[in-house]
Amino acid sequence: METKTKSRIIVFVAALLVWFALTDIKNYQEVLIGIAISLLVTFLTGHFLVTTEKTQHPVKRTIHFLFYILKFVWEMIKANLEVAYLVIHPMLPIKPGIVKIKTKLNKDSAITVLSNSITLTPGTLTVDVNKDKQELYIHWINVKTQDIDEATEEIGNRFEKTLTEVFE
Amino acid sequence: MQQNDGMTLIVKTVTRISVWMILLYGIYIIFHGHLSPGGGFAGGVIIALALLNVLLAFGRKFTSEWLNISFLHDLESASATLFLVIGILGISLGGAFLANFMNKGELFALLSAGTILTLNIFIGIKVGMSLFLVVWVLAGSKIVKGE
Amino acid sequence: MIVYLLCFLLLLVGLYGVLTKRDLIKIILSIGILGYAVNLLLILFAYRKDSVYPILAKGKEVAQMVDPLPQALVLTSIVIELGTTAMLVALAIKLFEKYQTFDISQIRRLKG
Amino acid sequence: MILPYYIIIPLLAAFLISLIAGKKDNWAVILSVIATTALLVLSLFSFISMKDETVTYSMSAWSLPYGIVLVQDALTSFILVMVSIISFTSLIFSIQYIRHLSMDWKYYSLFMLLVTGMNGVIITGDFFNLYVFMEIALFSAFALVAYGSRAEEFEAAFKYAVMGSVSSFLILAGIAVTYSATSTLTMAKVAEVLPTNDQKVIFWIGALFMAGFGLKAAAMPFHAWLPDAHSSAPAPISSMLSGVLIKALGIYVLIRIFYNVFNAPEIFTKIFLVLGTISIIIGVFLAIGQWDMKRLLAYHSISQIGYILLGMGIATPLGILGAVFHLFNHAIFKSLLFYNAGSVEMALGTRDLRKMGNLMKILPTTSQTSLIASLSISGIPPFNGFFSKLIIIIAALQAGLPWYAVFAIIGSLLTLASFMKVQRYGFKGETTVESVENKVGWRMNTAMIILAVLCIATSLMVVPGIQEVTLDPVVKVIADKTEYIQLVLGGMNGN
Repeated sequence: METKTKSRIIVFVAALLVWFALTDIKNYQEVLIGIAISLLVTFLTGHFLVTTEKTQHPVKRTIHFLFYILKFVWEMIKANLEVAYLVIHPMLPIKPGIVKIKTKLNKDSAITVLSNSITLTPGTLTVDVNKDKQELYIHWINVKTQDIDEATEEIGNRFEKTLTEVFE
Repeated sequence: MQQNDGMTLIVKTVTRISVWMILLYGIYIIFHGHLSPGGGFAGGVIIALALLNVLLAFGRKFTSEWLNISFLHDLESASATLFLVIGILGISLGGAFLANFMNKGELFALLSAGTILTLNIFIGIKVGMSLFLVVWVLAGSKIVKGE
Repeated sequence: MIVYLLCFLLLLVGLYGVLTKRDLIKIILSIGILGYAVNLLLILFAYRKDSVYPILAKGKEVAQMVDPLPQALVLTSIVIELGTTAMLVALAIKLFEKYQTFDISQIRRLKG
Repeated sequence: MILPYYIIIPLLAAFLISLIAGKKDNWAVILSVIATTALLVLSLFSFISMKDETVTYSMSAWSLPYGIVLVQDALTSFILVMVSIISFTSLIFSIQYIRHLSMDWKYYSLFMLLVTGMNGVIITGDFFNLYVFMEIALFSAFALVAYGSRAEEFEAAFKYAVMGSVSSFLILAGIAVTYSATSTLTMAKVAEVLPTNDQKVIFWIGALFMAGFGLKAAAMPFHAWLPDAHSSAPAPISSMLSGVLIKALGIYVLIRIFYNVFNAPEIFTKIFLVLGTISIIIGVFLAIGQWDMKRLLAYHSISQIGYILLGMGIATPLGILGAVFHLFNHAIFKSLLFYNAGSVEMALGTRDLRKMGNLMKILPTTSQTSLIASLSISGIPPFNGFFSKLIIIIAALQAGLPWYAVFAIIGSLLTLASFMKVQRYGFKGETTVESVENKVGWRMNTAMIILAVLCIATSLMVVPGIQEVTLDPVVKVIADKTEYIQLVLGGMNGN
C-alpha cells in the first residue's frame, strides 16, 4: 500500500473516533455529518501523518512503546531528584552549557520523540536538531563532559535503544 | 520538506501529527455552535490556527503548494456573499432581513435551529480564511530598506 | 465595588499607555489593554450573584443565569478588537518599512 | 420595507466586488456605480415620500424587547440623502482619480464598506448595532487613508487608527454603562427608562459619549488626528471623510443621543456651545497659516463642525434649523473643495499653494467650481453657506447669546480671508505653470459640476414653501425631543 493512502486511512479512522468521542453517537445526524467531516479533514490534512514505512509489526511496536513509557517515567524520577539536589544545594553547583550528541535514529518521529523526551526530563533541553548529520544540540544544566560520545552515552542512549524498536 | 525552510524538525513532526485534530476540532465547534458554546467565529479561528500551524512549521513555499491561496480568497468572499444571500432570502421567505425561515427542527439535534447552522458555517469559513490570509499577507511583507 | 474600580484602573492603564508610550508596538498593546478593560466592564455588568452560565444543555434545569446579552456583546467586541489589532499591526509594519524605526518621535513627516 | 436595503445594497456590492472583480477590474466600477446610484435613488425617494413619518423595521423578525430595530425618520432620511449624494459624486470622481494608484478593486470594495458603515450608523435604532457599524466604517476609513501607500499616509492612518480605537472603546464603555443602568440597548427604550434613573448616571454616560463621539466629530480638544488623516487620504476619500464621515459618525450620533435619547440636558447643550465656539475660532486660525491646500481644507472642517455644534448648542428650533442646514451645506461645499484640491494635485503633482498659479487657463472647470465653493464656505450671499450661517447667527442673537454670534461672525470673516488666499495664490497666482501632467477627465469634471450646482440649488431650501417639506420635518424630529420614543415604540406596536 502506498504511504499516503495508508496515512489517509489512519487519519480518517482517527478523526471518526475523535468525532464520536466529542458527540452523541446515538444520533444518526451526528454520525452522517461526522463521516462527511472526517472525509473533509482527511482530504485536507490526511497525507501529513505518515511519511515513512515502518518495518516492525504494530503489536510488537505497541508493547515496546508501553515499555518505553515506563522507562521514561523512571528516568524522569531520577532526573528530578538530581535537579532537586542541585537546587537545594547551598553552593548551587551547576555548570550550564550546550553540548552536541549523536543519535543513530533517522526517522522523523523517532528523533522528535527522543528530543521531546530529553526536553521533558529536567536538566536537559533540546535546542536544535540536525537530521542530516544525526546530531542533537542539548542545553545541559550541569555539563559533566564535553566529549560527544560520552555525552551521547549520558543523555541519549537511555532512550535510544527502545525508540529504535518502536519507530524504526 | 527541506530542513532549512520553516522551523525545526520537532515542530514539523508535531504539526504533522496534530494538524488534523485541530482542524477537526474547529469544524466541530462550528457545527455545534447552536447547541453549545462556540460557533462560527470561534471555530473559524481554530481552523485558521490549524492552517497557520502548517504555515509556521513548514514555511510559505510548502503551504502555497498545499493550499491554493487565491482559492482561499475566493472562498472568503463567496462565504460572505452567501451569508448575505441567506439574509436576503429571509426577506422573501421569512418577512424580515436575516429571518429564520428554515425548519427549526428538534431541540438539541444537530440539524436544527434553521438558518443559524448555515450562517455559522459561512461565518466560520469567512473568519478562518480571513484570519489565515491576514497573517499570510503580514508574514509575506518584506521589509525593504528605506524609500 | 472594588472590582469596578480595578476595572477602571485597567482602563486608565491602557489610556496612559496610549498617550505616553513612544513605541508603536507598545501603543498597540496599550490599545489591547484598553479593549480588555472595556470588555471586562461589560462582563462585570452581566454578573448576577449565585447564578450559572447561560447555556441550555440537555437534561439541565433552567436555573438563575447571568445576563447572556453582554457576553454576546463582548464576543462581538473581541472580534472587532481583533480587526483593530490586525489593522494597527499592518500599519506598524508598513511604517517600519518606510521609516526604519518604531519610535514615534522619529515618525514625524506630518507637522502642525 | 426598504430600510434594510440601505445596508444590504452596499454590503452586497462590497462582497461581490471582492468575489468577481479580483479578476476583472471593470466590474468593480460597474458594481459600485450601480450600488451608489441605487442608494441615491432610494434615499431621495424615501426622503420625498416619507415627509415626517417614522418607519421602523425589526431585523430577523424579532420584536422589540429582543431584536434590533432600524428606524427611519425625517432626520435619518435627510442624512442618508447627504451621504448618498456625496458617495455618488465621490465614486464618479474616483473612477479616474484612483487609476494612477494601484489595485483598483480593493478601493471600491473598501469604499462600499465605508458607505455600509455610515448607512448602518444612521439607520440603526440600537446602541450596540451602532457601535458595530461605526467600526465597519472606521476600518475601511483607516485602510482608505493609507491607500496611496506613501510614508505620510501610513503615519496619518496610524494616528487616526489609534485615536479612532480609543474613542470607540470610550463609546463602548458608555454603552456598557447605559446597558447596566437601563437593561436595554434600543435607543427609544433607553430614552424611556433613563429619566427614572439617578441623574448621575446620565452624566457618566453623557461624558463618555461626549468624549467618544467628540473625538469622531473632531471637535476642538479632540481634533488632533483630523488634519493629518483628511489631508493624507486620496482626494475622493478626503471628501468622504470630511464631508460625511465625521458628520454621520460624530454629529448625527451626538444629535440623536443628546436630543432624542437624553432629552437635551442643559449642561450638555452648554458644552456644545463652548466646544462649537472654540472649534470655530481655533480651527480657522490654524487653517489660515497653512500652505498645503488639503491641510487648509481639513482645518476648515474643524471650524465648520464648530458652526454645527454651535447651532445644536443654541437648542432653539431656529438654531437646530441652522445646524441641520449647515450640516448639509458643509458636506456639499467641503467635498467640492476637496475634489478641486484633488484635481489640482493630479494635474500639477503638488498641493502647495505657492507652487500653483494660473489655473484658470489650465483647469477651467476646477477653478470655476472652486470659486463657487470658496464663496459658499465663506458665506457670500447667493450661496448656501450664507443662509445657514445667517440662521445660526440670528438664532444666537435671538437666544440672547450675542457673544457667540460675534465669534461666529469673526470665524466667518477669517474663513473668507483664508479662501481669498487660496484663490489668490492657488488659482490666480503669478507662477505660470505651463505643462500639465495628467488631464482632468470628464468624469471628475461632472462630479465637480454636480456639487457646484447643488451649492446654489440647496440655498433654495430656506425658501418658505420648500423649507416646510425639506428642513422643517428634520428640525421637528430633533426639537420634539421625546416624540422619538412615542414614534418608535408606537410604530413597533403597530406592526
